[in-house]
Amino acid sequence: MLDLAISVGQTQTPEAVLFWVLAPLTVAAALGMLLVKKAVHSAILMASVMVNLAVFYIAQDALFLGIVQIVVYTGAVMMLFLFILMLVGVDSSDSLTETITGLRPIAIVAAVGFGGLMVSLIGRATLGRNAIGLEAANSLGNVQGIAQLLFSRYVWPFEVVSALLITAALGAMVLAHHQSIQVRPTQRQLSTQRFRGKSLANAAGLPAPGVFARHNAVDVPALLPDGTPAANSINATLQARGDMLTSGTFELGKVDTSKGEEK
Amino acid sequence: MEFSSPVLNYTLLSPMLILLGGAIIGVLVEAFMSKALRPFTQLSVTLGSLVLALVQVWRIRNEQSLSAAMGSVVIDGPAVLMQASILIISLISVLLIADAEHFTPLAAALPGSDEERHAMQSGNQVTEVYPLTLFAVAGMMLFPVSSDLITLFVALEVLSLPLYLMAGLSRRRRLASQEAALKYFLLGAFSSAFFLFGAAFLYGYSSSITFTGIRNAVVGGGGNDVFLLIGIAFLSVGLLFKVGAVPFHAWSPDVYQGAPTPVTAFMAAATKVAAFGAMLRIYYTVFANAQWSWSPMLTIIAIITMVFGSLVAIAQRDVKRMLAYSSIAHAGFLLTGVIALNKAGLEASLFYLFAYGITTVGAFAIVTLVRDSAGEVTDLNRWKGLGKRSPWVAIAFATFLLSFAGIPLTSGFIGKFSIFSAAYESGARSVVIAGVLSSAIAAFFYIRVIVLMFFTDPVEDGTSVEIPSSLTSITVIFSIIVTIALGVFPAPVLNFISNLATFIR
Amino acid sequence: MNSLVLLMLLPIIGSIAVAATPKTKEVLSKQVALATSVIVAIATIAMAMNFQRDNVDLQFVEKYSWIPTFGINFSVGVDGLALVLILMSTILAPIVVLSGWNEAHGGRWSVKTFYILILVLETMMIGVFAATDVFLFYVIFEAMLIPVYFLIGGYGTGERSAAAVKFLIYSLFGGLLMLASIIALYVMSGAQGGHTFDLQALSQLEMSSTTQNFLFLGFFIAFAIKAPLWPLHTWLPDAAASATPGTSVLLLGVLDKVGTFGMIRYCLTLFPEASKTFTPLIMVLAVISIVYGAILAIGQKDLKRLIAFTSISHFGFITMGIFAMTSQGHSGATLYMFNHGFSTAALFIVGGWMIARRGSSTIADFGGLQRVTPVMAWSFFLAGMSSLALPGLSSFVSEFLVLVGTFTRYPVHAVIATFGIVLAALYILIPVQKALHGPTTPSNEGLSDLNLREKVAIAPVMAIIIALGFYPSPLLNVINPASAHVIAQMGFTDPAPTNGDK
Amino acid sequence: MDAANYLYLSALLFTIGAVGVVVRRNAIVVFMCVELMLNAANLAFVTFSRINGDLNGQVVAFFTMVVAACEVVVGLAIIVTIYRSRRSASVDDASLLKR
Amino acid sequence: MTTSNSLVYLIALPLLGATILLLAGRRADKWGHILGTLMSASSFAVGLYQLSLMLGRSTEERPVGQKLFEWISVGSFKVDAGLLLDQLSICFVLLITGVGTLIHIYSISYMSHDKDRRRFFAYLNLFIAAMLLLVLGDSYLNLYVGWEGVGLASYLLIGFWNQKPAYATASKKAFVMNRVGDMGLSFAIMIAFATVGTVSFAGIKEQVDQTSTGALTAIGIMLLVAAAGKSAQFPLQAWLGDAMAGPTPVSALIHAATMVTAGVYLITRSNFIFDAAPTAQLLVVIVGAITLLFGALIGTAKDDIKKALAASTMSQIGYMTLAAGLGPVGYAFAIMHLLTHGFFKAGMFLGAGSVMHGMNDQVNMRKYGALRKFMPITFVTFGLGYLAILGVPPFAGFYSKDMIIETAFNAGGIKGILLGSITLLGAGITAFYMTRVMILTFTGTKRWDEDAHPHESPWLMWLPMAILAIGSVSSGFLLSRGDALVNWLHPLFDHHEEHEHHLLEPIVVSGLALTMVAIGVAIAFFKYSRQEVAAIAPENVSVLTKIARQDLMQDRFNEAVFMRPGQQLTQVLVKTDEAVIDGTVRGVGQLAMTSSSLLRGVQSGFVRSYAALIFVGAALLIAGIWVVVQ
Repeated sequence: MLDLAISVGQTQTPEAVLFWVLAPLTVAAALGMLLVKKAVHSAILMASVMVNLAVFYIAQDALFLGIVQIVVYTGAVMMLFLFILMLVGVDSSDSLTETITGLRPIAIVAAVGFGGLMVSLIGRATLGRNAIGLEAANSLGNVQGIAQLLFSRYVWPFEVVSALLITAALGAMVLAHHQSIQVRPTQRQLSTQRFRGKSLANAAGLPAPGVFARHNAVDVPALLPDGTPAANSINATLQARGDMLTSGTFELGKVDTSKGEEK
Repeated sequence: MEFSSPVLNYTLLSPMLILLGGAIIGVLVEAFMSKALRPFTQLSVTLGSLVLALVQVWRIRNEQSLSAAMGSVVIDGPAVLMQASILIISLISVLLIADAEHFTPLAAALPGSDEERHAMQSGNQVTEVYPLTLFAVAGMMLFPVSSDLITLFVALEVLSLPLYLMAGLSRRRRLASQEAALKYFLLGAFSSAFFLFGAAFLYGYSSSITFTGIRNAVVGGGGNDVFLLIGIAFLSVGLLFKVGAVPFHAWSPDVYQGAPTPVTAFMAAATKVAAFGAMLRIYYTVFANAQWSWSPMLTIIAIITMVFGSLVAIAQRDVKRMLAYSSIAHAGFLLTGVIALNKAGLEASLFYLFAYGITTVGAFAIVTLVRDSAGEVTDLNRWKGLGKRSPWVAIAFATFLLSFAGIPLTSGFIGKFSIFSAAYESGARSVVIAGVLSSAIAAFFYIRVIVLMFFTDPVEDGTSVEIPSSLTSITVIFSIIVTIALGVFPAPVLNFISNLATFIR
Repeated sequence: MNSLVLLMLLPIIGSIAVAATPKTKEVLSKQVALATSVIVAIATIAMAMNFQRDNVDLQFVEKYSWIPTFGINFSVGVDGLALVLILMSTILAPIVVLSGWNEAHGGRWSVKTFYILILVLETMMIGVFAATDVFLFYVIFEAMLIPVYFLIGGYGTGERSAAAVKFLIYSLFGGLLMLASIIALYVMSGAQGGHTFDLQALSQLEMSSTTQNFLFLGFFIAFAIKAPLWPLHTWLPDAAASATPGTSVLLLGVLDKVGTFGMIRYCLTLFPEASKTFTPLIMVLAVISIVYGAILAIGQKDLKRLIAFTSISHFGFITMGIFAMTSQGHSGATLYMFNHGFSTAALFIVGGWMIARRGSSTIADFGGLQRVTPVMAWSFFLAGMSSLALPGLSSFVSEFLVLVGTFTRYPVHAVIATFGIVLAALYILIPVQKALHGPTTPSNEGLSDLNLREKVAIAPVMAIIIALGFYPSPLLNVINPASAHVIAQMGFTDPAPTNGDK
Repeated sequence: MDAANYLYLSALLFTIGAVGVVVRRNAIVVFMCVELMLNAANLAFVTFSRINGDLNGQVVAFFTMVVAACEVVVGLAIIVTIYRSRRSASVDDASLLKR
Repeated sequence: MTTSNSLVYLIALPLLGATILLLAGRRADKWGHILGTLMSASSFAVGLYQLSLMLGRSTEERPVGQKLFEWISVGSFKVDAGLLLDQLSICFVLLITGVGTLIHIYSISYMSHDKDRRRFFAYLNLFIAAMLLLVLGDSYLNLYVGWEGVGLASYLLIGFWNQKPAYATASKKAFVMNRVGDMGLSFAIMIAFATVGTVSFAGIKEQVDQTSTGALTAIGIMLLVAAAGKSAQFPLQAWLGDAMAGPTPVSALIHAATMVTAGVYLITRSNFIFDAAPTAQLLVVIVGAITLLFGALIGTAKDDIKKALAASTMSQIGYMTLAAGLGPVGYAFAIMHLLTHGFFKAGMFLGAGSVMHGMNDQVNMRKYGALRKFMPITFVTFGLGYLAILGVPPFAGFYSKDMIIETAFNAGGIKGILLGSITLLGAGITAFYMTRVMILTFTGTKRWDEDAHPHESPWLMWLPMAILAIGSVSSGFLLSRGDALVNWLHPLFDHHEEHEHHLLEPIVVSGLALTMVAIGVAIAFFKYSRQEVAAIAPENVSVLTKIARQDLMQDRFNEAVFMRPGQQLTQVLVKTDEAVIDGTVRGVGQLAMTSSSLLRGVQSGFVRSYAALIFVGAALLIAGIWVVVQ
């Protein structure tokens, strides 16, 4: 057993209490991340894990990190997650049934093996030296100590990280930024265009899908007064994808009931 | 505590600084320059930075320093060699990247949308790839010269992030390209988590995050080695992931296939140099005295990697995937250089990395040339009769394949020979034998492609070979020359490497 | 001109010249190639004249530093053994060019390419026998595969690409095993006084018998694949059946000799103890090859496959002679290599003409050629007689020497091998009867006899076959000292006459 | 209070994170699990920092956070791009490239 | 030993002829036959010249040698291309060149209608050269060259009309069976070199005393195998009957007078070995005895005139072999019978050729009959040969065959009686079948085919027949007069056991022999002359006859024991090579392909399974550490 009890007095018992209260909560929250269906719930649980960790950091004399963990990590990074989740659809939920054959047993076996072995190994580890504690290192203050290292010893990686930040920004731009390649016509122009066209048939707007048909799904074309389908009532994308139904089956009086709802 | 202001040796850091500077100029160009001027400017800036950095590397070739950046960077012979290799490989890769045909004009546009079509017609280019490339190169340059865990980790990310992005920028088959980016990114992050976790345990073991400190702890002993072992294992996972060793290889075929071919070339060649460079440094200096612990692990992984890569490549139907598996197999061969743990092994690995990198870029350069109306044709069945249609391209590709297969008079052979003999010298015979056998398996699929190109009649399906642009030609011709020259007269390069290949600690 | 390096350069220069000829002027390419190969042949003969027969040391030695980092030199030199084989190669080359004047036309690529490949191959053929640096040898050994591969796959017939691949994979596999052994040798040399690949120096290495056995196997398997020894032979029939006759000549006549040459030059020299250990096994394999190859030759329906199987039988003889470790066996084996080159060349060349005229290589498709094309038929017959080692023709001397030499030490092996001569009669006479004799079938009626070019091409082969049958001394005088040297180095002496132990 | 307890916790969280990557399908959740693993590593660093009595570990953890933030930006950008193309954030749907 | 520089011309002249004729091609069609004949004749002249020189020297100095050049020299294996002409070889030289020249002359006319006559003469010259090399070589290896050379010539000549598949097959059969014998010769040479260290006659002879009987026996047996192959002796006799496919002059020269007797030459030449190896010698006798009867029996049943004569040849050579196996006392008689047989059998073959010439190449004796009147010269010369072979005094056969019978009886003990009886019986059967031939061919009724117009042959053909007939009449007398041949050859043989005990007085033997002959003739006469001969061979004959007609099942035996299993083995091996050996190789390739396809499955395309792979990999590493730490 690793003999690493920090013998620096007062904080000991309170820390143990803190640990034994929060650690199970942390693990539970982490496990919860795996088990909940909705992504947004996972995110909340993740945030709680992070907050708990921040507490642990502070408890371990890493005051600066604890604050950063909450402010930057939980506050900013997790919010980014949530933000994206909203974008993708906050209601989106996973089915928890596994579709890849054999993956779940493998994952469970690996997890139990990995976790178990890790715990067992840590239990066996000895360092051959005593745990020191951060009193000395933090003597001038935790923030000062870190700053000292950060701006002298680790100035090079610190500088290089800036490259990382630029990369991230650049990357986000590349993937998300829409350059306006063509000028979008304004409402006014569109309107003018409608009335100046060859025909006034569409001047009043296009028919909605499903009008006069026996079915009003978006992929069922509207029927014109003469009963023929109106192709332009369907979204161009659907047409392009070939998802438009032939409206024949939905024409008045020609419904093939045997087909039912089937597309 | 007094704050002592940091001292950086800018001369030694200059190659990296030049690249980072070039990248930032590139970003500024992106921001302020008109679209029409960007491609040329970006290319010039990129090539200029690379050349300048290379010159700078040449100038510091005899320098040795442990304290170039407050102990974060070590500059020594191998460092120079690795940086030079990376720069040369990057240079010829950038020449490929310069062909706008490979990149989507607008990454944000939906695949197949009007917007994308318009963007294509407008002749737009994502010139952002240039600064991204420079960032990646800078990261790669830093990776093998890092001398503490922080720098190592930061360098790892600096080289990875741009690559994740670049993988998703393919012009054709956008969905596949985006998928490649996603897979690369997720798995990369996953593996870097392992890497970091391992670093934590090394720190726990040695109470230091510098290589020197860890090395001293390894040499000095004290306590038991559980933390060290865990640290080595997880750190290795991260490194082995980057080099594409089994079972951490799974990303590479998919990413190689999905990414734009110039990016594939770049990452296949340069990343390998960087990752192996770092591995060599770490295993040769930091963990050298714990050889008993990692040597068996690496041996098994090396054997599995070579055999798996060679074997699976046989059944591939896509050129890029096949080259990906070939690269996995080569990762196995390169691991033997790490296992060797002697000077010969280091020299051999450095030679192998350079030779393999150049050949790889050359091979992918050829892949970019075979096209039909919808872009590159990577289906091997449509490479049939290439030798008839455009003999020179086919001959060039065959030369690269023969080099991969390790046929004498190509650089691949000298590489294989030197790396295997180094491994044998260190007593790792099982690896050598496995290497030899899997070379035989590997030869099978290289030859299959040659058969396809030369001995099968062409199918008229619109596949044609683009007349290479002058930039691509430079890449191909340079690669051919290096591949042959290193096979026939490797002595100068070997000597050069031999003089420099000593790690300082 | 006594420089092997210059000799190696000549064909390369020739190939560049061929490359420089315009694509449309095929005849010019051929002429350049022919002229080059003739010049090389003459130069080789001139060199051979300057060879000191009684000197067992390497001669015409040249040494240039190549890759000093690994102690690799570009060093060449010949002893009697190598000289004879180089001589054979360079004499065969013009014959192949001349006899196969039109065989490049059915190929995938231009005629020009064919001759470039042939000439490049010629350089390598000289180099592989002349190399005295193990690394150099290996490099050429492997690099040779490439031109041959393209010659088979590009200009052959039938399943040519499959056959070419089979050939290449087999050879590469063997080559890689050899590479492993070479690496081990290299490493050991480093441990015992400096990295080197010098054959002489490597033969002085000290190693445990286990190591020696393994390394020996690495080399031997590579050579056994090359000189197809049962059961590693299955690539040969396919390759020979698919290659053009000229390519087959170079493949069986020269390239496969590298295998048997390597056994002597490398297996015996580098691993004398292991060679002794494995001799019983190898002798058995050799005998099996002899009988097996012969029986399978009898069973073949395709002319080219048949010739290939006869070669397997012949290579069995050569291997047997080498490992019998008697001067007769050894000299016989070496002489056999030379003679087999020409007798197989004759068979393939004439067989190739027959096939080209008839448009089929199935033996049963021929018939009665003696009546229609007497000169061609006679040439084939004579080649066949040489193959079955008729006394008075060159192969007899070598085959008999091998048998006699083997008998003195391995009587049982020799006796079984001798049954091969009966089988040889069958495998030659059956195709002779089917193809040359019997009634002339209508489809063979219109075949034309050899033209002047073809006669000129085959004449020297026939002349050599007959002349060396009666007067092999010029060659034997060159071979004997080298063979005796090897035998002595191995620590063997010829068994003295036993007088039946009376 | 034994500092090793934090290590156990770290190992558990790391394991849970790794399992999450394997079993969850939503790309964002998968990525969050990666973040969980990074956090676990950070916890280990902080703990070791305390055990070792020097602040280097905390500096590493700090760097990790920065790097993780950058990674998140890039990663989420990629995920969003994929989502826009496919209208799905499930990693299983992105399986064009295989075998 | 005396040396001579002119021996080589004996061989060189016909060889030159062959070379010119073969290389010149059609250009030589007009004069080829003349050149060929001239070459053979001049070789004969050289032979005569050598004989005259030899006669002029003392007994000890009669053998002459000529070293041409060093042929093979490797280590202690040294063989010179050397020639040796001694009392024994000169007999053969003269027989070969003499009879050879006659047959050349005969062939000029016989082959005049064949457009390939030039080629025929080339082959004949080649044969003469090879045969001369065989008898002149001074070592076994030189002999071997000639030995295979005559085999080649024989092959070429048997298959001269190889457009007929059967003929081509016959030539191949002859060559292959000869090769079996040659293999024996190879063995003999190998054993000789391994045990004695040399392969020259002189060298081995010198060391016979120091060599163990076992080794010598082995050499002897192997030589016997060789002799059996070349001389169509049991059990390698089957090819001779088929060899009659060749043009008749060939049958006369090669398959009667010269080449087939090479086995006898070999045994005689190797007398020093056989004398020291009684077991081998005994085997020689046994082989001779069996073949003697074997051939005779076959002869009784053959309707094909040439095959009947071939069977007779086989049987007569059996006599010679038997004689040669009897040791020093028999060698000379073997040679004598060989020479006389050379005359009369060649003469009879030429006669048969003459008959065929007149009968549209009909060979079936049942289609002959009453030819005496139409071909008087042929009848006479053939008849003289007939009388000679029967051993009727004073014709040649009487002298030579009686000597053999006598010597056989004198072999002593049961062996002597047995051998004597066999030879006697053989003489009787010979008389029977030869009489049958005579009767069927020349007497009785015409049973010709309708288009047959028998006529006497031109002079170029009958002249050689006549000369040979003279030989048939006189040679026996000349050779045995004052034991001329025996004394001539005497110095060559070792006579240390000259204790002749006569079991039967010579005159008794002669009487017995003549009685047997008379019986044979009588039976034949009654069977064929008194009864009508069917033009088509009757089918309702005894089993024995049937068997005899099928050459005593020899082909059936070879077919069942060697050919069929051999063919099956070949087929099986071809399939095995394809399926098993190559199959294994292909299987390895297939295995790689299959495992490749299987392993591809790992790459499922799902990023989660890739992550699982990494995770499992890491877990395994941890497990490894755990094991190490334990």
